[in-house]
Amino acid sequence: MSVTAAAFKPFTRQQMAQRAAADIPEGWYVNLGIGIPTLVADYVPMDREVIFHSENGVLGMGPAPEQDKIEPWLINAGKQYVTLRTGGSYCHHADSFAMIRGGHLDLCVLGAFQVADNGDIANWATSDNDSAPAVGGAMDLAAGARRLWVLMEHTAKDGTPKLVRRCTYPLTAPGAVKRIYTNLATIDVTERGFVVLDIVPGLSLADLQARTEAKLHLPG
Amino acid sequence: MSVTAAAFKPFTRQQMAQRAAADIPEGWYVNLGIGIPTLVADYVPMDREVIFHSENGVLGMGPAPEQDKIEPWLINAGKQYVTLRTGGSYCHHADSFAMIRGGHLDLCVLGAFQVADNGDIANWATSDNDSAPAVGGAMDLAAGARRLWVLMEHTAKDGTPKLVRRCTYPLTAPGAVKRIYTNLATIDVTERGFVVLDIVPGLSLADLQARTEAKLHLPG
Amino acid sequence: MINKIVQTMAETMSGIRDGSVVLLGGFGAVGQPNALIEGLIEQGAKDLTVAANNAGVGHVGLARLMELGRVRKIICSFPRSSDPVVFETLYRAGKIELEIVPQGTLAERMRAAGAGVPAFFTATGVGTKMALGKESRDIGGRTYILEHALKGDVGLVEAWEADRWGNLTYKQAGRNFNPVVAMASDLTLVQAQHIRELGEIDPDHIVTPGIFVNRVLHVPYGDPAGF
Amino acid sequence: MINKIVQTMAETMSGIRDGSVVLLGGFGAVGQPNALIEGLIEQGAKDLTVAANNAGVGHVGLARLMELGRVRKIICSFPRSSDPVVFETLYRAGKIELEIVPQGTLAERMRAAGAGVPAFFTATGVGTKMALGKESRDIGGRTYILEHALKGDVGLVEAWEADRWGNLTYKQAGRNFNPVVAMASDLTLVQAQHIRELGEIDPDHIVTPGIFVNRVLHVPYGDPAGF
Repeated sequence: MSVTAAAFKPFTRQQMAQRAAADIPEGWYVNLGIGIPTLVADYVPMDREVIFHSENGVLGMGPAPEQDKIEPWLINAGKQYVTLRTGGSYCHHADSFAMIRGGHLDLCVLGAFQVADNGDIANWATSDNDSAPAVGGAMDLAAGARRLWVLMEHTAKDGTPKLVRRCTYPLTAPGAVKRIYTNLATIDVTERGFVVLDIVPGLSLADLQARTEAKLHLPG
Repeated sequence: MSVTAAAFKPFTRQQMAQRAAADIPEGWYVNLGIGIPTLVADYVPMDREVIFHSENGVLGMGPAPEQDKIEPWLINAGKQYVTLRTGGSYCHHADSFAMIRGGHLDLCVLGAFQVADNGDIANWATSDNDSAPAVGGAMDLAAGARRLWVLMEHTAKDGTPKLVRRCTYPLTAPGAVKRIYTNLATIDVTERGFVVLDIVPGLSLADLQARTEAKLHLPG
Repeated sequence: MINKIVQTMAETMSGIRDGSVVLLGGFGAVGQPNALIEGLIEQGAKDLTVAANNAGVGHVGLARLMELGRVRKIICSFPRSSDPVVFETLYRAGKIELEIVPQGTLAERMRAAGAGVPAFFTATGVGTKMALGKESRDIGGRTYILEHALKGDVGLVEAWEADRWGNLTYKQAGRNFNPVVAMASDLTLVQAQHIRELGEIDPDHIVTPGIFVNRVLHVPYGDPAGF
Repeated sequence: MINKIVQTMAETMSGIRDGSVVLLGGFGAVGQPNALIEGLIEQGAKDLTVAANNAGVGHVGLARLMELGRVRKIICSFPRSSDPVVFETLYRAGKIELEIVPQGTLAERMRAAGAGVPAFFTATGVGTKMALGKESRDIGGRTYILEHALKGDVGLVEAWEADRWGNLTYKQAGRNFNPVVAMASDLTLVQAQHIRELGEIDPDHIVTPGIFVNRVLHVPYGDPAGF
C-alpha cells in the first residue's frame, strides 16, 4: 500500500460521536449500540429533544447518573447505570423490541467489524467458527430501524480495511447501513456504493481510498 | 316423532345457569359468552373466587352495578355496565385475546345454534348465505379456551334438534365442545359421542333421545 | 422541543389521503375517538378502508362516514351493532366491501403490524369459513392458519391522559383496541381527555409511549354517552 | 379464596420435572429471579433447557446450575457476559448445547407462546446465519424468516409487587423479560419484593395479571447487587 502519508490527525472517538450527533434532528427516536455509539448521546444537547431507546425497555434514556444518585433498577442494554428523562417510560422486552422491529425507531447507530458498499453489516462475530458468538439485539436493530448508521474506526488495528466490497465476517444484516462515521471520513451508502461526504482535514480522497477496500465515490 | 309425553318441567334459563355454575371450581379463569351464559356469574357465590374475563380487556369482572354506581368506562363484551372485583385488572385487546388464544382461560361458556357429537360448534351464522355474519370473539374463545361448555335450549323453537350428528350451520370451531347444559339435560362430549350426565326429572332417556338427532350414550 | 399537541382539528387531520387504511380504537361507546371520526368526516378523505370492531351505529360517526360514500371497505368482527342500518343498507346494495375477522385475530393482526410481524399462524378460524383461501399448517400436532398483519395509514385513538411527547394512558375498559391501533398506524392521531405536563404521568404507568403517537388533540368530552 | 402466595421455597419449586424447559426473566442483574434460581438448584431437576438473555456470570445462579451439569441446552442472545467462565468451559467441552437467538426474536418467541401464536415471520436474521435451515418467504416485497414460539414448562420471574391473585408490577428496567416469561410458561413462579393486599395495586397499573401466575414467594432482597 503506497500511501502518501500527508499530515492529518484522525478524529477521536469523541469527535466521531460529535459528528454523528450533529446529524440527529430533534424528535428522532434513536437507539445507540454498545461501545462508541453510546458516546453520541453526550453530544446531543438536552434542549434538542432526541429520545433515546434502550433494548431493555427504557425509552427516553438520559445521561449517566452522578455516583450518589444511582438508581439500582435503571440500567441500559450495556448494563450501565443510566437516568430517565422527564417524559420517559418503561415497557417489557417484547414491547421494546416491537418498537425496534416494527420500524418505529428513526435511527440506530451501531459499531461494526465490516461494512460493505452494498450496505451489508458484520458486527457480531469475526469467524464462522466462533464458538459462541453473542448477537444480542444487533440483528433486530439492523433489520428493524428506519435508518442504520455505523460508527467505527476506518480500518482495523492492523490497517485492514473495514469498508469492504463484500463482508467476509458473518453478516448482522444485508443491505442495512445508510451512513458510516469513521475516524477518517463520513460516508453514505448509496445505490452507487460508498459516497464520501467529508474527510478529516489533511487527508486526500486518494489517501482515504488507499485505506478503503471498496471504491469511493464523490457526491453528485 | 312418537314421544311419550311424560310429565316434566324443563329447566329455566336460571336453572341451566345454576347447574353450570355448580361445576365451576374456585380459581378458574372463565369467559361467559353473551346471552344465557352471562347468567352463570349470578350463581357463583362471591366467596367462591372465580375470575371472570371479558374480551374487551377486563379481568376479574363483578356483577352489574347498582343504577347510581355505574362506571361509564366499565363495560363488558356484551356492552353492558359491569363492575370490577377487588383484584381485577385492565389490559388492551391484544393482551386480552392473548389470554384467550394462549390457552390461559380454564373455561369458556358459549351459547350455540348447533353442537355435533364430535364437538363441533356452530353459533355465529345460520346460513352460508348470511349477508353479514357477526363473529365477534366466538371463534377465538372456542379455539383458545382450555374447555368449552355450551349453554343452550335442547331444541330450536320449532322442535328441531340442536344436538346433531353434523352441524349444518357454518362452524365456529371443530371438535371444541366438552360439555352441554340444556334445559333438558347435561351432556358430555366424549370420544364415544354424547354422554348423558343427568336429565330433567320426569323425562326418560328415550324421551331425551327423541329430541336429539345424534345418539345419546350413558356413562361407563 | 417536541410538542405533539396540536390546537385544531384541521391540523390534526392534515395529510390524510384518499384510499387510506384507517384503524379505529374503541369498543362499544367506550374509548371511541368520536371527535376524530367527526374530524375525518369534515376532512374529506374518501375511498377509505376502515378497520374497527363494529360497523357503526345509527347515522353518526363511522355510520355517517359510510353513509357519505367515503368507505370502500370495512374490516370488522361484528358488523351487527344495536342499530346497523347504514352498513346493512350499503352492504345489501353492494356498495361496500366487508371483511369479517374474528375479534382476537383483528387485535393480533394490528399488534403484529406494530411489532414488525408480517404474518403469523393462529388456531382461531381453523375448520371454519374463515380458513377459506388461507394457508394452513400443522405445527406441533395442531392445525393453524396464516393471518397477515393489518397496518394502518392512519390510526384514530382515544386516550384518558396525554403529554406533549405523546405518552398515553387509558381509563378502565377504554383501553381496548386503542394501544394496538396506535402501534399499527403510520400516522397515529389521538384525542385525549386530559393533557398532562411532561413527567406528570408515572413512567411505569404509561401504556402507549409517545413513539407510537404523532398528534394529540385535547377533547375533554367527559363520559361515554351510552350505547 | 384464591391464594397464590406460598410460604416456602420447597413449595414454590414443587413439581418441576427433569427435562423441563425453563424460561428466566431478568436482564443484567436487574429483575433477575436469583432466589428462585437458587431454589431450582436446590430442587434438583436436571436435563433442563434454559432460555435467558445471558448464559450466566461467575459461579452463581444460572452458572452454578450449569456447572452442576443440570443444563442440557441453553437458549440465549448473548452467551458472553462479563464473566462467562462456566458456560465457555462447558461449551468447549461439548457438554452443553447452545442456541443463539437474536434478543428481539427471543422476546417475541416467548410472547408468541403466551399468545397462542405457534410461529411468526420476522425480518430479523434474514440473510444471516440465523436464517440457515429456516423457512423464508417474501411478503409485501420484503423477505422474512419463520420463527417458532418458545414455550416454558416453568418460568421464573422477579416482580416488584404481587398480591394473592398473582397480579404483578415491576420496577423500572426490572420489567424486561419478566412479563413475557410469565405469559409463556405453564408453571409461572414469582419472587416478589413486596406483597400487597388484594386491591392495593391500581387495576390500571397491573402489568402482569394473575392469570399468568401460579405461585408467588415473598423475597424482599432489596436492590440488585450490581453486575
